[in-house]
Amino acid sequence: MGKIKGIELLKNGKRLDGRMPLEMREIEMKVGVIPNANGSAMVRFGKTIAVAAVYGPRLLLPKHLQENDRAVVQCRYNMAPFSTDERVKPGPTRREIEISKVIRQAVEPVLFLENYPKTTIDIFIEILQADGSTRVTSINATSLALADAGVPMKDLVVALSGGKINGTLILDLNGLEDNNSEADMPVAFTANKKEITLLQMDGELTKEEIKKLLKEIFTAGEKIYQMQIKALKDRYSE
Amino acid sequence: MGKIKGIELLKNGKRLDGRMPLEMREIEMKVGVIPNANGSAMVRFGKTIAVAAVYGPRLLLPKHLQENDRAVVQCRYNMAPFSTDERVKPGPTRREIEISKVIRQAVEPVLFLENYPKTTIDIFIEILQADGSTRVTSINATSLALADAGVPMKDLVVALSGGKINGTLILDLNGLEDNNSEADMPVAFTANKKEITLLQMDGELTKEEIKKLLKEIFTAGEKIYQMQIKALKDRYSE
Amino acid sequence: MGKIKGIELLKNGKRLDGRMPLEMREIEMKVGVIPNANGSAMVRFGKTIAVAAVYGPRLLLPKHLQENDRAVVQCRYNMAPFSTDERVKPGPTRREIEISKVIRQAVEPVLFLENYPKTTIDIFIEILQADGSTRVTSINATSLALADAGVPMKDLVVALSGGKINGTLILDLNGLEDNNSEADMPVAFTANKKEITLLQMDGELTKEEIKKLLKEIFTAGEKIYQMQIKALKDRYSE
Amino acid sequence: MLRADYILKLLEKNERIDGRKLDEFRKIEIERNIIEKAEGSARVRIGKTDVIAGIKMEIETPFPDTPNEGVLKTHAEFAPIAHPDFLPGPPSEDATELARVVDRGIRESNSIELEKLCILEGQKVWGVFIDIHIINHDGNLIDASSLAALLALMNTKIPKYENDKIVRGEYVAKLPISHYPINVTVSKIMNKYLVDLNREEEDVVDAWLSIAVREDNYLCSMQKGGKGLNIKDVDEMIDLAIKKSKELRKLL
Amino acid sequence: MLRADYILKLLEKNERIDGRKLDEFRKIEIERNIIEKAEGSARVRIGKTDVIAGIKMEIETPFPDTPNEGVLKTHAEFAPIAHPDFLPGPPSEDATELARVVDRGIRESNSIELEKLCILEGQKVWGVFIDIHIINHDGNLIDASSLAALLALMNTKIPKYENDKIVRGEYVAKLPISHYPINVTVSKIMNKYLVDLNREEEDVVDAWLSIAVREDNYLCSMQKGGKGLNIKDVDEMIDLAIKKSKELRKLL
Amino acid sequence: MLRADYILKLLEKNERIDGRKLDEFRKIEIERNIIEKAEGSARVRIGKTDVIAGIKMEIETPFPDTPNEGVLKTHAEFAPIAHPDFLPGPPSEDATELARVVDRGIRESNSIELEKLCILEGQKVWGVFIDIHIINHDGNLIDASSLAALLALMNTKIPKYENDKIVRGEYVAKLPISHYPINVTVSKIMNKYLVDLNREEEDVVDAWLSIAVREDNYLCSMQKGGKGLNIKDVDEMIDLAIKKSKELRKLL
Repeated sequence: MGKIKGIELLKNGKRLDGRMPLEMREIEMKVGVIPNANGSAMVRFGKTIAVAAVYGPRLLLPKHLQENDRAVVQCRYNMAPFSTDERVKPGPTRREIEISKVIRQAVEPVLFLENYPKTTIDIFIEILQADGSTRVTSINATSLALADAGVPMKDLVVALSGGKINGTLILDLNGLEDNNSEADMPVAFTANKKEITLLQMDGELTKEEIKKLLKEIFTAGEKIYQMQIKALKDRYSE
Repeated sequence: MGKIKGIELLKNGKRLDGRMPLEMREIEMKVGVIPNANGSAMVRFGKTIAVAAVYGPRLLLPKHLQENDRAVVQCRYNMAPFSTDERVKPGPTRREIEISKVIRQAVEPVLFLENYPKTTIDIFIEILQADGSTRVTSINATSLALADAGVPMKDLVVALSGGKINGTLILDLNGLEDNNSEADMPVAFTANKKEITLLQMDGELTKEEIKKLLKEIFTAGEKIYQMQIKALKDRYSE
Repeated sequence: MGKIKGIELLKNGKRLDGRMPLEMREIEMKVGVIPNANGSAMVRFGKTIAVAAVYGPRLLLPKHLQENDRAVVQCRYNMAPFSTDERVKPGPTRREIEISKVIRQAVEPVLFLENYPKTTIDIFIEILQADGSTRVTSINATSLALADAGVPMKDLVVALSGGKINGTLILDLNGLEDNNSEADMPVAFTANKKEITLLQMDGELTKEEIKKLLKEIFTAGEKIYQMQIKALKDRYSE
Repeated sequence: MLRADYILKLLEKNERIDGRKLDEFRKIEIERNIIEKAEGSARVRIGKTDVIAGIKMEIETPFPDTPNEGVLKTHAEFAPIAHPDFLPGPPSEDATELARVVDRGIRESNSIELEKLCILEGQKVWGVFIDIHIINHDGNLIDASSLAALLALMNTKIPKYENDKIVRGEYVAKLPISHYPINVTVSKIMNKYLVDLNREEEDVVDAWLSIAVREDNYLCSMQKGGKGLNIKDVDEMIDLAIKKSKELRKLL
Repeated sequence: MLRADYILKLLEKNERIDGRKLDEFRKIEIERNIIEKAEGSARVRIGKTDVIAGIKMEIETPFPDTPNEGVLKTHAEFAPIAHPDFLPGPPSEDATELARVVDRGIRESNSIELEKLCILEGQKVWGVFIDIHIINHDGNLIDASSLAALLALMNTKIPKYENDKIVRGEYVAKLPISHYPINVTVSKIMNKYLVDLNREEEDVVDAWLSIAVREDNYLCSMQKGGKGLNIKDVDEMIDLAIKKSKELRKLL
Repeated sequence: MLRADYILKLLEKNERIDGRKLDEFRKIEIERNIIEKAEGSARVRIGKTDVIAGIKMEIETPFPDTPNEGVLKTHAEFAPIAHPDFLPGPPSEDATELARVVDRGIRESNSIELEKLCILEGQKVWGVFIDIHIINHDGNLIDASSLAALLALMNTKIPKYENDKIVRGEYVAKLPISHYPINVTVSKIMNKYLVDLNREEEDVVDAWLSIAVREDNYLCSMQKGGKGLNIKDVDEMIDLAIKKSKELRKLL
């Protein structure tokens, strides 16, 4: 929640976990981790682990929730009770409700919703461990799970967080940095078209810093995109 | 909640806010305050401010709630979180549920519900500030909002609270009086036919006192009725 | 909740309420105690009092809950707020949800559910006073209420708890014994076919003890069965 | 003929479906102390209406503005056993109203001497929890529940409180009760005034006024339901309520 | 022609249905201190959008990791009076997002000097509750609510706190405010950038970016909605937000 | 032929759809300490069933009647990722039963030495929260979850507690475990006894008995589901459970 007074997040140009400012944590991606789901994926950024499952397109009930000209996307982002230092009490918090919404909006633009009237595409995300940047980790997992589900997609969605510590711009904030940074900016974008589908920011940034950070996120995002491609290939060559 | 020990609510024949026993507070009424609503009104008695909106008659969903031979009236009385000394936590309390019911019953008798089968007439009331007599203030606002909505009405509904302090009968209790009175009696009645549509009482009153108080409420209610008429005229001559 | 340290539940071969190990408390059964219900019964084991009401078979709504080839049994076990030492807060606890499920399963096997497609048979149980063995008391009341409702039944269901204190096997645990026993084993079975329809156990028992206890429960259950028969006869000869 | 029409037809002749006079209650049966685990309890049957009131005494924090007084809380549950229309779930609007009307009758008549229920000023006081449990609903729940609540309070005992714990089953005193409000609900159907409607009669009621009458004939709470009443109605209904309250009070 | 088509048709000519320029706000009306019972309050009308923010000061336990700081809590209610689609019940997804966006603008700009709101370290601090109440919804709730919240905070007074009790109506100080974030939501429709959409325009919006701009032109929070934006969009939208924030700041 | 008929047909010949023997478990895979943020954790896969148990240690108030003992709380969530029929929302009846069965196996076997988890008598004790998270549901959730819970408890460490705060990531001791209950669910289909049903088999089960067996062969909890069982069934099912528990215990 609150910030630790006087914490130095950058020492001798390195972050507390040894990374350089623009270095990402170790990333792991695995597609098809939930046999029951139409599509699924696990993505890990350092200690942050997200699992996403896609069910659908399937008939949406009760009927009055259906849209006659397109599929509805339903998204739930949920923290496992044991995912954080202090146990998370079950039940959606306001933070989780908001994150569910922005994740949904981050992937909707790449879907052909008009192909599936009266249906729902359900995206369920479980954060098994939270150490910062959970929403971008979730979006990467969701992108893979949608692809795994065989839902036609215009593009994959790549996500990465940026931020600022001790006046220095960084990528892929961990939990400690998330809580104590001068700014935190999660971004998602379509891999090829570079359309930004999620953009949030907290903290203090100048316009120039935002532009610079976006540029770094696009650059580093290319690596994430390649990892998504590889994870999907691994799945189909199993 | 509780009463203040030994408080003197009447000094030299005057109430603590300077009023005579049968004097009402300053009353303000304004019709059409919510552009989106089919009808709306704001009514203020002293510091008590109620806003009522009417939506409908409109189709009631889900279907199983519909009545085939008449409209259903749905009413929600709600206190804004900042309306009282201590912040009101969101979510309906038992008090609010009960008040919603008696307000609904206070206005239903003047409506031609049988004209609108399968529909709902929704009455939403927000107490922006609470300083006693909120339910009667709400009923006056509701009467105006219904008229503003163009819902055919047999009569307007006028409401006023009566009570007793230091053995003296009074009208229009403010919050301090409400909490510390010997009795509190909110009343609503149809302006012309003088049918009592809301009658509640808490405290200690003899039968004679009740009769006397009802008489005073009817008398003073005439002024409230004239103000309702004027507020409606002002609305249409805007 | 917790156990009282070093409590002696058995003294000179007798239990604290004076009973012998295999002795049941005073049992009272009365059928038809709720005029509005299709069937009802009150059963008391010592101070434990359960009232069961059966409504149905009646149309189940909303429709999507219906089964096309059989009736659905819905069961709610509820503790009255004043039924225990500490007031029970309203609303179902996880314990009550589980007990509702096992009671339902304890009586379903004797019903001809396939005769009543699209309907529900509702079983509502109120524990008016809880002094141990509430679920078996409830099942006896439910068996009688179902018979009283005229729902065709293959058999009556008899229920009784067994347990162990100070190494001795006992029947019909009271509240103190329930909380401090070495084991607690509620059982329900069909009176004639001797099919076990509820079997739960908590504590420490060897396989041999379980077998012995089941045998004693079957034997003592015969008395309970005769009381059920008598209670039903009393009802019809009223 | 529909049941409702039949009821109205009879009423024209001042007759009721169960043969009672307009101002006559059904048979009232009372059982006291029926729940040993409760600090007080009573069961009231009015005809086929069957209601249990149980009182639990618990330690509570007082309200900030009355740091020396016990607190009273009333809850009513329309247990689904009691009527085919009652469903499991949180209290309905009607159950909420019932609880509040019962509560106000007790509270506004100053029935319980709450100022004698302080344990530690501003910190710990006795909480008196009245729980109304409807067993069978055949009309007139308000009068039955109010009567059950008062009877339960009258046999309530205060448990021993030792080392910050309630010692259940040991008692130090009776709950101090100083006023005895009786609630009488008078109903209007076809311009006639009736008491103690059964469920079928409630379906055709025009309006009702529920009145708590104290032993000194002070009125302590009123609640109106249904359609409009004129001043003469209120007048006559109060008279009838006062009259019937004297009869009911003999049952205490 | 459908209303939506009409809006888009006009937009092609850089015109809006109410005659405004693309970067023009509707008329903004401000009322301060409208709720006497609240410690601070303001009403903001932007066109027909009508929002009240009320501030209540309550005693709270601080978060364990900031034992010396007051706490800020923001809640938004889409009161059903405000729009035919708003229903009673817990906050919707949109209401939750609104509350969180308003909250972040205030929080991340360090607007309130929370470290001055400690009463007893680790035990008691002032809680600042911002409640957003929508009276009429005709679009652009985020900007209207953020502005109302900031104005309400600016007139908030800290009540006297004596003998472990808040003395309502007596005040000891103004709430210390050190930064003044202005939220501007820039929307994109047909590759044009607009501010202050009304409800009808919101129905055809492609994407929007809500930006809190501080008086020193630092950006303190952003929230994107709708479909995708490219980098150039973000760039231009930020520029427009900064420009409009200067205008709006004059209203403080 | 319908899948269910096929399963039954095979069973007549004592065969199962996946080729297993009636008393044979699917392949069991175990991972320990998979959640670094949890004080203990384990993942158990039985065939395609995939379950994670996580343990959080928190400070709690003890129950009044056991002021010196830690408290154990078990919660199970049927995460909607795990099966098309699982929906977001509060725990279903089945999830509630699962949590309670897992809890009873641990609790009634006195597995955790709760009396060693007291920090300050009557005020502060360690709370051990077992959270069962279902990742993929292909039958036999009870055995998989119970095993995961026990394995997670076995690697649980007690954090440092200093200045009224838990210091996460620093540990002072292992959670004291003294008994090792293994839960085995034996199912009856067509008068045959099977273990470890997959989801398709569960659809045709007649009855099942879930039995927690301790290392000393004491039975510590039982839960029956489905239709009736006779005494002989219970006898044989207990025998089979004891036998299989010895096999499973080797995995610890």
